[in-house]
Amino acid sequence: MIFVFALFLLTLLVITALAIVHTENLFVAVMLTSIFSLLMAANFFILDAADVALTEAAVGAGVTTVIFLSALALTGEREKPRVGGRNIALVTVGVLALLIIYATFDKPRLGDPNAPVHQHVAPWYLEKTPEYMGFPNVVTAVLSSFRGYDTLGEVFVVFAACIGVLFILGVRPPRESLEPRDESSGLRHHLIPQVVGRLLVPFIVLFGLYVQFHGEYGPGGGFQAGAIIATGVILYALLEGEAEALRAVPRSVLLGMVIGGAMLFGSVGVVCMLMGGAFLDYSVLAADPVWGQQLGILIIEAGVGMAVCGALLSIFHAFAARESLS
Amino acid sequence: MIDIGLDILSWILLTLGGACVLIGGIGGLRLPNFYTRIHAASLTDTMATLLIFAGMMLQAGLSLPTLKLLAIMLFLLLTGPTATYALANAALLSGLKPDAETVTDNDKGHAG
Amino acid sequence: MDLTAHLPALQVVVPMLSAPLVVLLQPRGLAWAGATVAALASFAIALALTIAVLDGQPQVYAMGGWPAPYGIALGVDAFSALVLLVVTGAGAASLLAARPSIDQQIEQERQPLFYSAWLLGLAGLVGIVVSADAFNIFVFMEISSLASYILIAGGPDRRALPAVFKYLIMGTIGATFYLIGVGLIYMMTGTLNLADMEARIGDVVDMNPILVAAGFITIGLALKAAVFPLHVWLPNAYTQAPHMVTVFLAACATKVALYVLIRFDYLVFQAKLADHEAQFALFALPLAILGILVASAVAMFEGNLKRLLATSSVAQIGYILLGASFVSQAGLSASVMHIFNHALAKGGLFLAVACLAYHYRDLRLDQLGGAAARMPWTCAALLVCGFSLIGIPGTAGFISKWLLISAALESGPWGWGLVAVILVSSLMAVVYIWRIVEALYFRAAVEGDSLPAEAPLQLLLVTWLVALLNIVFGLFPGVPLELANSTATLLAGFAS
Amino acid sequence: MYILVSIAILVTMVLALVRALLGPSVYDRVLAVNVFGTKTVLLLSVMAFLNGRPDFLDLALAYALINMVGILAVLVFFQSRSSIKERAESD
Amino acid sequence: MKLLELLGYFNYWVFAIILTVGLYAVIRKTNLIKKLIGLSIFQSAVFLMYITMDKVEGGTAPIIQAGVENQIFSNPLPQVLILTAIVVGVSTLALGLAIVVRINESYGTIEEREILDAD
Repeated sequence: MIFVFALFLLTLLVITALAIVHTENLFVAVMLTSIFSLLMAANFFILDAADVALTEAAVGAGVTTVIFLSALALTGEREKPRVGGRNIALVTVGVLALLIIYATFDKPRLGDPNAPVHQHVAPWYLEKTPEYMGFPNVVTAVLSSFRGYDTLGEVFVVFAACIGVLFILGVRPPRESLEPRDESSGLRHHLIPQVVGRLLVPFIVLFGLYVQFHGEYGPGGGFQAGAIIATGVILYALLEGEAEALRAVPRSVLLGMVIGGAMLFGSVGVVCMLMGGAFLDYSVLAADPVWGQQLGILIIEAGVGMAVCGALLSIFHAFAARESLS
Repeated sequence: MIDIGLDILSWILLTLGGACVLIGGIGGLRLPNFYTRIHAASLTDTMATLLIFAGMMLQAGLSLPTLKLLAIMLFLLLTGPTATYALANAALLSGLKPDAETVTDNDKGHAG
Repeated sequence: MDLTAHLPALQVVVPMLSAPLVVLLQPRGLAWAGATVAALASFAIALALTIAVLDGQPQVYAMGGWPAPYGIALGVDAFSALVLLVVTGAGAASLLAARPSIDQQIEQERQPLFYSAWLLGLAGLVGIVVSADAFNIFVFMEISSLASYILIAGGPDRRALPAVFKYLIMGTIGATFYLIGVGLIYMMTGTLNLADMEARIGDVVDMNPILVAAGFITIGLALKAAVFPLHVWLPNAYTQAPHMVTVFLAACATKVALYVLIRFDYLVFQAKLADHEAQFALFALPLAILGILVASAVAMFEGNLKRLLATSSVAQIGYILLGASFVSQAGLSASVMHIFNHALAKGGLFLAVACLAYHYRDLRLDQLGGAAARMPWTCAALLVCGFSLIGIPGTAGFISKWLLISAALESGPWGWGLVAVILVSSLMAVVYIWRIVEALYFRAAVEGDSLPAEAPLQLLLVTWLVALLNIVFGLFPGVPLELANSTATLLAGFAS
Repeated sequence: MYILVSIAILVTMVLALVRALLGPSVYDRVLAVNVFGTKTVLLLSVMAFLNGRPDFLDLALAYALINMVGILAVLVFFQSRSSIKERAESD
Repeated sequence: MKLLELLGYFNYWVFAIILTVGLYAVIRKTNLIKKLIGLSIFQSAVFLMYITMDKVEGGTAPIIQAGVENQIFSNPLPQVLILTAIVVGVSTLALGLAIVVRINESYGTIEEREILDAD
């Protein structure tokens, strides 16, 4: 039955994607993108990827929409139609589609338990995680220990995006004549959203912390937590205005969080090396290797959370600051 | 005996909730303009949510999931109407008239 | 703790972890110093690794202490050692020389972010080279790509922005294609480790997904490597980037993508896929020839010095691909040699361009008149590197051209035709280098003053260092040649 | 039972999607997105029960908390638009 | 049975369609923000492909439940990879939007053609 739902949701996904490409109003496209992300998350959930669905939820519902809207506010939302050149694009894309559909016919069927992916590396993870890590979430175990080096790389991708946005938007806008807007007041004049939103902010942050520290037992972990907490602070900024949010969490603190988070992760690896293990081999951190793994994972997840939260907020503020200048 | 009673009750709640969702959805599509459609949306946001979550809580019994369900329900009941209120407010301020028959992206408001 | 055992990990970790610290170095010049020290350290590590490899000890490292297919493995063999030398050498040399030029082009308060991005780019490229895990390569590819977008966006002209946007779009498409290919292979083999993939792919050879995966990976990496006709992002991006960034990226960025391409094709596909050699040759050979001829022809008519050299890079990538497409030991070793030698020649040329840019802001050939009189040392260095690019005996470029020609002759009945292509394109190179020389030496100065006014010593010294290396490796190509030959044995051994 | 409810929710999602595609005003679309969001929360909760893993309600909780942020961002977007427009008119 | 087998590939077809729709937008649309939206659709398609292959019939999410024996779990590895890939996607998007904002400031437009005409 649930597969039928999946078919249904996938069809909706295709329709939404077509509509996004079709519409000429960029604002509408962004709204549809958030529907696209919701559908994607529901599909991930049906396909047993709870952690991925949570990530998509944390990123797609809040952060992506907000950043898109900030960019739209700076650039304008009408797309100009274009004539000609359609055929080349259609042909390229059509060939690609046929190629992929050609590839599907030898693929293992959805859910086939004999597929190579379920035979080779994955069973080892499922079998060894309780033994080596002592906690039930295999995704967290793979993410932070077995393939921890990938996650380190991921943190540095986020770090690169953060310094990139700061660097690129760090230029003074060309027209200096425009004075900063009087004070971006956020939604201070809307009483009801104000009250409800204020109520919500602490809960979002609390839930973020829960996701951070519960990641070894349920879906969640540093990245999702960082994104959720960042969303909470963004909500605060929307309600109280940009300036107020920066007073609560200044830019330097955000940058410090990004650098600190990345360095925390990296230095755990270096400490492992100094204590005689390989890079990121947390087993050496404590006398009992299982405890060592758990300690290491706790610290690096905290680093990931800090870095992601700081980076997303820095990016948000960099866009918002532009907005109040132009 | 109580179990069966609870089951039946939760089924009734779930069915009613499903019906509310559906009615709200149809209303959202069929009603003539934005301000009337908000009514349909708020039906699914509040009544349906309440009924479905109540039904599920009865199924789950006293446990951590029930607590989570309660939390989700509370947050939905808080945020749903707030969002529709904020939206109606924005629409009104931007000059979308409640009596207007149909307004498109291109005619009015900020979209133009 | 035995430091030498950790070298493959340190190679990546040193520049990567220095990047966040560099952001903190706000006072004037400190960020540059920090970044340079980190880059030099990683060059030293690369040297140590090369020595170990030359001793016949390929390095393998298990990240996190987990055994190979389950954890992520790093590996350094002859091929990676050579590319590591190129990447870290380019990074260290360009950073050493960078300060005066960057001070001109980037505002003081943005410099720490800029140097941090530079280190990230270096770490990303190095991470790709040492990694032995298909997905890990993707992650580090993205680090290096994001960093290079940032670096190019630092360009002084507004035209840098559309150029970098185009690069971002095409680079992301390339990386995503690669990801699709890796996903398809993973679907059929259940593993991400390259060596393990190679061992297991035999069971599923010639199934549709593997064939399509080979296509996706090849095209994705070709996009990243700017193989003709997927090179459209390259000339603009390199022209508009800050001058020192162009030095760094032109010397190594596309070559790392080619490195992955060659590795994947030879180690994973050719070993097991029936007819893959023929398919690869059929795909790569025409593109390589077209790329060499078309890009050289375009370069002959280019009016902007930087753009001319950037376009010539596309042709040089064609040479590297040409060697690889022979699927022979000689072809491979020519190809690998050319990775090394082209990095030397192009790096030196762009360094000289950075010197010239000191007095000739907008590097149009028709405005460079009299430059030889004003900047004699710079122009001499440019000349030396230009000779190396053409392939004049006594310079590094000659070695790889020679190897390439002899490999072409070996490659079969078409050999003479290929030799003709190489010779024609070398003549074209003579033409475009001659246009530069003419502009520098034989054209009268546009404006009045022609007093000697050299570029800052820091920049000039590094430029000459690289120019001399072009000659040194032209006369004594021992070490790179040995690495190239053992690479060829390694890769061709799998291919046969 | 859960299946019936899920079907009702899915149908409503389709209807909301149709509304989002048809418009006609931007507010209709935003409203539809909001309805779509709350319906996704409902669907995810019901699915968690249907799958027999009620511990995955975290996901629905995350959406319930975060969904409003997007809508409020839209509101701020409109507000800043109109203030820019006003300033442009007063200049 | 035949139909069910074909439906087993449905996810991959949807992946193919969404991928091509996204790529079409990237190639054909001239508005830079629309290109980025297309790019994010394009990347999402790949996420769908990876997540599709992690599913096992009768399986459940790979979080081991205490006291439940003989459970079948879906594959955790693609999920880990996609977690990383989602982060990479968001990072690229943010950087791209920052560049678009700067382009708009220096050219006054985000239409590719007008930018080409301006130089």
